[in-house]
Amino acid sequence: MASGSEVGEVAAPIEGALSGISSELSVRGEVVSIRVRPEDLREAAERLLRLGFDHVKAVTAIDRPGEGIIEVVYHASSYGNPGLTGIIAELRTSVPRDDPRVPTLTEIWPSALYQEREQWEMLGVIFEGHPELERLLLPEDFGGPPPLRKDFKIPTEGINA
Amino acid sequence: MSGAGSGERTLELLIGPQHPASGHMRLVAEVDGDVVVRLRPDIGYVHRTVEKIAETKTYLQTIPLIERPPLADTANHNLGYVMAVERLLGVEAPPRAQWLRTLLAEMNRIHSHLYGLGIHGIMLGSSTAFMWAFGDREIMIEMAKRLTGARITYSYMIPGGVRRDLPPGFAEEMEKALRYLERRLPDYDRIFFSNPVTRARLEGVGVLTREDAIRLGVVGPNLRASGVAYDVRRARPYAAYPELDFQVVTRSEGDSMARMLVRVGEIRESIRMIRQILARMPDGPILAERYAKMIPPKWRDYVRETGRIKFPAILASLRPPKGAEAVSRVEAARGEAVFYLVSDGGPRPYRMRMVTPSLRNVVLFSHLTRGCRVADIPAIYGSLDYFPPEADR
Amino acid sequence: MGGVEEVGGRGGRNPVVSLWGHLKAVGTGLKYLIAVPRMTVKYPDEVIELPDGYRGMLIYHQDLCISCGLCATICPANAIKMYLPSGGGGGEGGGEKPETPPKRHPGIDYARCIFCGFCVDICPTGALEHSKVHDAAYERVEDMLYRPEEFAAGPPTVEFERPPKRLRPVMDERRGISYEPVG
Amino acid sequence: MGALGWILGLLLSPWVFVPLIYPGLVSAFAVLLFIIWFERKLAAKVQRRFGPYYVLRHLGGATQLVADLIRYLFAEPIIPEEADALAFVMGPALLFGLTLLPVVAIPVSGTFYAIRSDVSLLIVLALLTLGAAMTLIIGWAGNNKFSLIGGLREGFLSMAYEIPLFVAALSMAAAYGTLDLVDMVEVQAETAWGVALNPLAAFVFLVISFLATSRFPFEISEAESELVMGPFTEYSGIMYGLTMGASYLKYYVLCLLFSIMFLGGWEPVPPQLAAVPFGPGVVVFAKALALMALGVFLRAVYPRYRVDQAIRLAWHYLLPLSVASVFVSMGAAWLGLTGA
Repeated sequence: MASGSEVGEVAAPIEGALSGISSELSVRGEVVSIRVRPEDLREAAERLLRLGFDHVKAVTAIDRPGEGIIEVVYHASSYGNPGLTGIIAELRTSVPRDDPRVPTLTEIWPSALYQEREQWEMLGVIFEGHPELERLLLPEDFGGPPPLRKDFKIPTEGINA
Repeated sequence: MSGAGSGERTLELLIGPQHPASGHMRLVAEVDGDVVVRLRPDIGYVHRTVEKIAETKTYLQTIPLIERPPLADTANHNLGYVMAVERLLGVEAPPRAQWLRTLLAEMNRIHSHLYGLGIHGIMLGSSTAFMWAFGDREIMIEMAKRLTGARITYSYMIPGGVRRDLPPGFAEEMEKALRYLERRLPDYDRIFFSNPVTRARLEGVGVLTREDAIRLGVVGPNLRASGVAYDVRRARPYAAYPELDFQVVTRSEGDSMARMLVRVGEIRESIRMIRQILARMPDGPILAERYAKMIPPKWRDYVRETGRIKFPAILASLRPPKGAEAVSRVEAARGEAVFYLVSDGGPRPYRMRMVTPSLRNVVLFSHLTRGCRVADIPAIYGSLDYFPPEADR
Repeated sequence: MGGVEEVGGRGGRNPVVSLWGHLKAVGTGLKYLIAVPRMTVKYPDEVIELPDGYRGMLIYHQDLCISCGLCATICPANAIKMYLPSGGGGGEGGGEKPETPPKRHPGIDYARCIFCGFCVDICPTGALEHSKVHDAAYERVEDMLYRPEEFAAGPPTVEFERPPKRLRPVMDERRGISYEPVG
Repeated sequence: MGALGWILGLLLSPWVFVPLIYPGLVSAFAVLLFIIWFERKLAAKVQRRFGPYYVLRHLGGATQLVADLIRYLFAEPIIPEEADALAFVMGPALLFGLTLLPVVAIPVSGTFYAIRSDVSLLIVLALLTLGAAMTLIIGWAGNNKFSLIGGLREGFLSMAYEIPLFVAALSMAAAYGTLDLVDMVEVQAETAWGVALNPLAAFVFLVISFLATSRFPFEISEAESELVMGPFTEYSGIMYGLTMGASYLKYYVLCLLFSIMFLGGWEPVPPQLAAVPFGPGVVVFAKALALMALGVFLRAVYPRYRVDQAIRLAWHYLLPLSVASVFVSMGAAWLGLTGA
């Protein structure tokens, strides 16, 4: 059974595995957060996979227009390695908002297939090399900007009639 | 006839979105005779942009929103979301609230699994399995109604605790309900699970190997039926699970039958857990002191007598610290649900990521149906307990 | 992380196991045909009583309302809104501070309400509470909007063609739910 | 008076009475209205609910099917633009009519029949096979992929079930030493019921009558959750009503045949009924109805088999069993059990 202290124990091997890649590590609860440059994303993911992080739980893109970037965050963990099931590796990178391109990680983690597609559709992040970057949830004739970008406004109502 | 011009061997079948067994999605199946060559799930028919709407709602208002997509399994998703919010706020629910959350989560797991079994039954043509499961689901819904005041959309867990304490006589009534369910399961077994026709339809159909299950990131009973003993309640225990005695139900076959039987096993485990919860529930407050002390003084007696929380006004505008992030995961009935919240210091989530179990299982449609028969499509679909609104969100 | 194997063993394609399975299935069907009672009720003739604390349609006590607007603020579905008094009350300005607009009061649109009960729980004066009415039907969607004065008149009453029998569900070890008539 | 008597005489003459009244059209409709209601009530009871209830509450919703029939009659029959209109419209009527046709050769009394032939069993069996061809045509006519697949499934199944059905039926002919259904009943009256003489043939015949009429667990060509009623996907209104009724009708015919071949037909005739020319028919009717109740009860017990599984069952198990039943019959005859 994993506990909070184990997270610290796992952080060290992760740091070791990522040697040579410029990365920032931080620990937040059960999450080991790793920030890398977009060009190092594939390499970092491959090393995490070798360490035992065998699947992706979530792929999230976060639009930050104030800083002009979009963050792409992968939450990976392990099914096969009992020592890692309690840990979530948070692999994150930032790309410029006007040209958001990251390499796809579907070859390393096939579990990212649908979620990368969804984030492409919702935030316009282009996952280069993704086998089927096409509409998933939105209607085929949807013409607007990516709806989860902050400049896509949806109407809200006040409390007064 | 379109789709089968001269010289073409295969026929394209569009199953859904208006089809009795498609749910709110379309399955595009390419069939060669009775054999499925390729099947592509076309989802999104019930997409409602929950993640975008959440950015316009306060943290508390997002709770009912979270409950809409996984409609048969609201409590577990409610719990996952609230856990993430509590991590953002740095608040923890008191022990009794944790146990009450676990109670509702397990009740919900039972009725969600019965829902899945019922749908699976009717997909195979067993109207009796369908009617029985939906009837017995009502037992847990009735008990949840007494606890929370609502049948399905409980919105029971709030940041810092839960909204209501146990009503009087709840434990005795629940014990009768659990004994009833235990008496019923053998009859389900005789008429449906062990029915030779069901077994012919499910055994060896849609086999998912352990390696593929891990590689594709499958979750929940679908994962455990392939021999992977991963359960968030065990891997990263939350709420009252660290103190409960339960087993992670697994099977090794990985076929449709195994997936169904894992759910049956989980119903039994949930029954055991509910017994333990009601026997060992600690006394104490059900809302964190930080918020409880802000309840208007004139309501303190009311809250003590009825066990129903009156919200302090602060709940209408919770503001986590700027830049805070939180990840939470729970074992929902259909599998692991992951919530990822990013705060910008305002009263509304800056980004709310909700990854539901069905979204992660959707990959199985094309994987498991390759080479199966046309009639196996509903058999496999049902065994996945896939719920389109939950995947589309 | 121990696994547990569950009921419903596999007998392969053994014809004897199959035959026994067929007999058990048909036998169970017969048992339910003859010996096991039904669990549904005949709805419009028999109505299930709801438990205390059920989150039904709202009762609004306008005399307790302090127009704080918390209910409208917290409503996740934008169903509750604050309304100005109707009938030209807005222009009168008879209060002690002429420049403050007249007080607003909540009204509810049941076409939007999701019965989460947040408004009831946050109401600081108890001006809102739940009734047990849950099965009102409307012919027009506009009728589902209750302005404050209609809201204060209480939830709609549901009329039945024949007076229904009221039943209280009680858990039953053998039948699941049994129904006790209530007076 | 003379005219009335003449009409009455005409109606009561076996050549009119049998196809039109009993066991023909009128009683077939009555059976349909009853058995579908009864099926729904049975399934509802097993499933712990009430089933049809509000159409005539005090009789448990017994007139539900009459209401359904009226609704079907007044619903707009929709003919899809892409469909082959002639085949589409004629299909249900022909299916219904052809399915009912075998009753002309089924005797319901030793003295009252439309056709007495020394090969009446063969006539009934031959006429029984006509319906399946119509189902194929219907599946094609709707120009819908689900219909087409459903029609093809019916085609595959009919090839699989007809041979063992014939063999099982003919094994009884071997046992009784006759192909005449009236003689068969007489032999059974002298010796024992067919179900006791050759239980194997009875079993095969019964299972195949479920298979041939889309009863659970063989509700395969219609398969709501796979093919959306299969061949009948595009039908609405009364045309759909006819197609749905046809499978029950075929089941009714098979149950009549089963009662005559295996359950002693109209024997024993209650003395009160012996005087009426078609009185013994009541006994056959009661036996057939009880048998139908068994078949519709299975809906509440079983899911459905896959089409390949049902075909394998028919070829691998039912066909060998039906051949074995021929030997059982020969054995029974050799032992002198059949009196032949």
